[in-house]
Amino acid sequence: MADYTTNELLACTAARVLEDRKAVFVGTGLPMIAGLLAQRLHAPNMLIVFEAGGIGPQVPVLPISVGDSRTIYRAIAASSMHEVMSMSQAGYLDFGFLGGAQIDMYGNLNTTVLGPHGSPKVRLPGSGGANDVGSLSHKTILIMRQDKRKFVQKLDFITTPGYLQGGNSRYEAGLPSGSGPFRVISQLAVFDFEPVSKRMRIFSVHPGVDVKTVLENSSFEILVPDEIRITQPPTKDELDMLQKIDPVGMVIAKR
Amino acid sequence: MADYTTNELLACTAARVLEDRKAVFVGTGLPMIAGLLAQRLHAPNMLIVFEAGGIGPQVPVLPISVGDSRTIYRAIAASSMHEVMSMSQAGYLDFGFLGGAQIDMYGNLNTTVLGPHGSPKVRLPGSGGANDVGSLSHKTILIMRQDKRKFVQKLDFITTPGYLQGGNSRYEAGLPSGSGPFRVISQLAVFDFEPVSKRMRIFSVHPGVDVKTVLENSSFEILVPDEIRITQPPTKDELDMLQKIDPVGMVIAKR
Amino acid sequence: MLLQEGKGQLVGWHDPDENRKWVEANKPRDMTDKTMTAQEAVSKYVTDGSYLAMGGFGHVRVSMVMIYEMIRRRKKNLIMAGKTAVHDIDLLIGGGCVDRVEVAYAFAHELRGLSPGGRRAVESGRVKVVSEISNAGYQWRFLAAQMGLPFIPTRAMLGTDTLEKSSAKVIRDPFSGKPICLLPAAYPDVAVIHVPRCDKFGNCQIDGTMVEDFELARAARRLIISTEEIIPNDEIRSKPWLTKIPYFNVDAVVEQKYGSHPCQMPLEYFFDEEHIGEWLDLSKSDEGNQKYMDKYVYGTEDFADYIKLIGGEKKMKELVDVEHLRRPMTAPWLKNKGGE
Amino acid sequence: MLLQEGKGQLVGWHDPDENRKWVEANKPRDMTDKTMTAQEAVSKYVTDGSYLAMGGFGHVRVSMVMIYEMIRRRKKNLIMAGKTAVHDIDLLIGGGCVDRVEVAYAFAHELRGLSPGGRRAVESGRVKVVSEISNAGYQWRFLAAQMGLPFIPTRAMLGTDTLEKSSAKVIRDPFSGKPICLLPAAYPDVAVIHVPRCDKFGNCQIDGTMVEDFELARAARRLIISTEEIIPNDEIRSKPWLTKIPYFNVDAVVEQKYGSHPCQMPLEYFFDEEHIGEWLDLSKSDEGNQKYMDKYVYGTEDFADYIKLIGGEKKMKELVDVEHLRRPMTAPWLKNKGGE
Repeated sequence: MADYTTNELLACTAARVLEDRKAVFVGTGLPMIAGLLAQRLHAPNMLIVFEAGGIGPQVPVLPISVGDSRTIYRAIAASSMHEVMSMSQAGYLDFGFLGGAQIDMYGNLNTTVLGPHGSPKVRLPGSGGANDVGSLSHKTILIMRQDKRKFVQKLDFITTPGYLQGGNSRYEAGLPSGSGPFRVISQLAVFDFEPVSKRMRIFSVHPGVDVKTVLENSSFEILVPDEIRITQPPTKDELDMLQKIDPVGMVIAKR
Repeated sequence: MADYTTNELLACTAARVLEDRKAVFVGTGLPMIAGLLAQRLHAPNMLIVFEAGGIGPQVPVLPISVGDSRTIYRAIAASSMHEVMSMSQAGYLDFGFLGGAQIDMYGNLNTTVLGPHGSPKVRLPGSGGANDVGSLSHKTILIMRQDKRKFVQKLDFITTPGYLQGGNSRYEAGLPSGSGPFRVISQLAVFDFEPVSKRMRIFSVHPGVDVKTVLENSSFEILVPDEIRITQPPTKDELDMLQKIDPVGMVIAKR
Repeated sequence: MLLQEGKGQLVGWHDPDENRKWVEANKPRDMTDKTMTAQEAVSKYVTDGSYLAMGGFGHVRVSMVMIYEMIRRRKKNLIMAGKTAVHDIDLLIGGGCVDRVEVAYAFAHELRGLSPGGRRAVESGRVKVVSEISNAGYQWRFLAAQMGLPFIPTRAMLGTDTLEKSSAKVIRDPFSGKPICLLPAAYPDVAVIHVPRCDKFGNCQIDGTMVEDFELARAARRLIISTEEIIPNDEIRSKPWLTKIPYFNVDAVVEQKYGSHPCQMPLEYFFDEEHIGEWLDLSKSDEGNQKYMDKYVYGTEDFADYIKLIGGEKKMKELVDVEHLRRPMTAPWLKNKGGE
Repeated sequence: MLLQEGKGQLVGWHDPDENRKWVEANKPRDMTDKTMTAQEAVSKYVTDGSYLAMGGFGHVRVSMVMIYEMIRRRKKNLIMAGKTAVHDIDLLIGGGCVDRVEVAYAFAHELRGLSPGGRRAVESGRVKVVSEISNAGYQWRFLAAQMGLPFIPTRAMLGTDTLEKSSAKVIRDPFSGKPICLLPAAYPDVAVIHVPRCDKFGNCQIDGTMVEDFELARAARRLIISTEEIIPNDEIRSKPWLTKIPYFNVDAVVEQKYGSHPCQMPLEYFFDEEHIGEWLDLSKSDEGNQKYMDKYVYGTEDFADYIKLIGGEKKMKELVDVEHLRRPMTAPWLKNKGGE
């Protein structure tokens, strides 16, 4: 067994997708941790933005909520949802994080309901800011636990747009040009999207995982590239920093 | 001759149209003075709002500009044009003041250009906030010097809507229901608008002015009611207060 | 030009002309003392069947004093704006006050997990989700109302079931030729916003983020402000650029120190995670729910009484210390976290 | 559904997707020191032919330091946003920098009377008015741009020649069935906003009214901030809710004390009515205009030099006193007022 937990792997893998001198819209939990990790390692000049209005804070401890006062601690601005959502719609936000109960091969997400909308089997929280992040960020990073019930042929409800029906359908629906899911990160692999069909494709498999396992844990067909990369495992520096970022173990287990 | 100037008469007459416990959108000059006069005499709880964002100030001296810091002196809010114009569009502003180079029988105003728009004889300032005040206030008060060149059959340019082509045309154009010019105040008379045709009609003539003079000083036909009221002349209290409001004589001559 | 129409219920929309008339007739232009008790504010401005929106965000700067009072006064059939409605809607559902919701975000507690009570109510059909929307979409509905417009455009929501179950419409934008989503204005019948300080007329200052309260305050027909503290009007007038909500949007001012407990009041006191944990635990069953209500809501006369019950000044002092980083946070739900 | 289309020139509009790409490629996300001289800011960000918008309102909080510098650097063929453009546009026209204007309000000086220079330029055809709009309409064009939208609706302007000569369109609102005006977004190529204080990265605090600068700062492609004072970043971070413009909207920071003279800097110094009066007088003729430019613009090396020329610290101290009501205002134009 590798010497790291799944949450640690997800956090480190997500952090590495983020780039310095870019802006990222984060939620609480793993996205927040990935953002902080990136900022403290390879992306010191990355701007972190929260949907309730916190912009560029120097968070002293991990926030519980995206509206929590920790998100404006020594921030450069404590603004409003109107301001940050407008920024996003206007193209200022490069990366956004998403997750969900179900995902399909085009990266569409369901966080609204399992079963029929009018008589739900399981009622989930709804879009929240997810549809906005998925619609308006330049690139979204989707963090998903992967299994056949979550990687589905057809969502019970399209809460948040990925590439919709694939091809050019996202743009044709009126969503911003060039935007959409960039990476999907599961406990098994990292995925990207084939440029023309916009179908999900393996980008790299995690250390110790084989392609077959990745494919078996999905109800839709995942594309396989000619060459299979292996995800870099978390480094000791990354793991140490994660402990500093989440010392009480809100998301990352205490070592 | 009456013992008051035209500006004093206009200011007092305009002030009396204003009601207590209502909100008024004012520009600098006569509107500001009329607003302050009303507030200090019969309308102590009237709210004064400026287009640059000043709301409810206790002005220490007469502002020169509607964006001047005197308009936020001990104000209840120093906001923005977006905020006050939104208030107006949403129906919070009862009265607004307007003036212009030309007016027609439906209370439409021109402050943009004399002569053709592409090759103007006289270029005027344009709408400024006038179109907004004229479109969005519940009731507008128009202060105009009256003569045949200003009271015209056809405006060179409709900058600000009055009742447009009369009748129901203002509402049909999409402008707010029930809004529009309430009174026109000239140096000769006060006018209102006949409810169905929306044509300008004498409301009262000023002391010492006869109806014939009022009608002669207009290029369009003004309606005459059966009974002619006489405008109440300024009182000593009003004239004294005007001196206090404008002690340096920006608008009101020093006595 | 009309490309699509959402099938969700159109909640809280009014023709702009109709709303202008309402504002003209009903909103105060003169500054009068609006201070009253929570009970008075509820009986005056919260009617059964009202469309209600709460200020703040999730568990942050929420007017819990008014939430408890609405439950205590057994308000019924409220339609709730599920705009990051979390603890507020959870309790209102638990108290039997809300039976319909327009959902942007509800039935969950962010990091703390899903809401047992809210989910049970929706899954059993006791509470109906009448329409869906996104967070940005909801606050822009309030912006449209603030601006007195019938709608505001957005480029979000397009192509999704969120739009299909919303009350938005899609047209072809006459400038770009591309499809664009039009969000209908939302005018809540009543909104409740908790602020750190205001004067007795309702002029409010708010430090920290505004979330969507700037727009909501101006969109709501009736606005109840609860405040940690009432300050003199002179303080408002000395720095008028700090006024975030002016008096003429406000109908009632309720002074209540710690009025957001167990939620966070930014820069003042932290979440009471133990209390929130107790609720999350109890609300797993109808019996537990009843127990919570009996103890903390019906069992207390008012919010001051409730604050005594949860530990009084001593407890609040601890939460003040956590907020100011003088003491670490503790949370029962932390035990279940951190692993996979 | 399209009921009417304004015939005015569509100034500064971009397809939202095109502008997103521009923002993605060109706006800074990282905090870097952006301080530079006025001369550097002009040469870096003001290109001949640019669409320019100035912050402030009329003669209030206008970046005169940048106006003088643009004239000194003989910028040409600018299209100006005539959004309560008063002293700024008057001088830019006088300096031969502006040849086209979209007019909400221009060519006049509020209470002080009409602008001799601006009017002469338009009436002679030297400067063209390419479109008309209202004040609210102009700032909402900036709101649309801030929001990354192609348009924003308004209920103003309908039925008038202002709309007919604007770039707005009228559609039938699919919610109310009534006609509504759609204002196209406006993205100035460059905007210049004067503020009381900011840090070297461009995080700005502004006391007093925002006028339309909140939206304009976020709408502009390039934003030059001139500031009375540069403050440490720590001061920004200690009260982040006071930040009115964040650094990532800002491209250049120019520190210039008294940088708004002869205009008013609210809460700091008053209008220099004598200087404004001198300009109004001289600008009655082309010769007078040239005399003003030679003396105050071309005859001074930079703004510090200009401030010396207009009376230096002594003069500014007087204007500070007038602003703080310690001294009455005086104005040459007052002589002609007050009668009929």
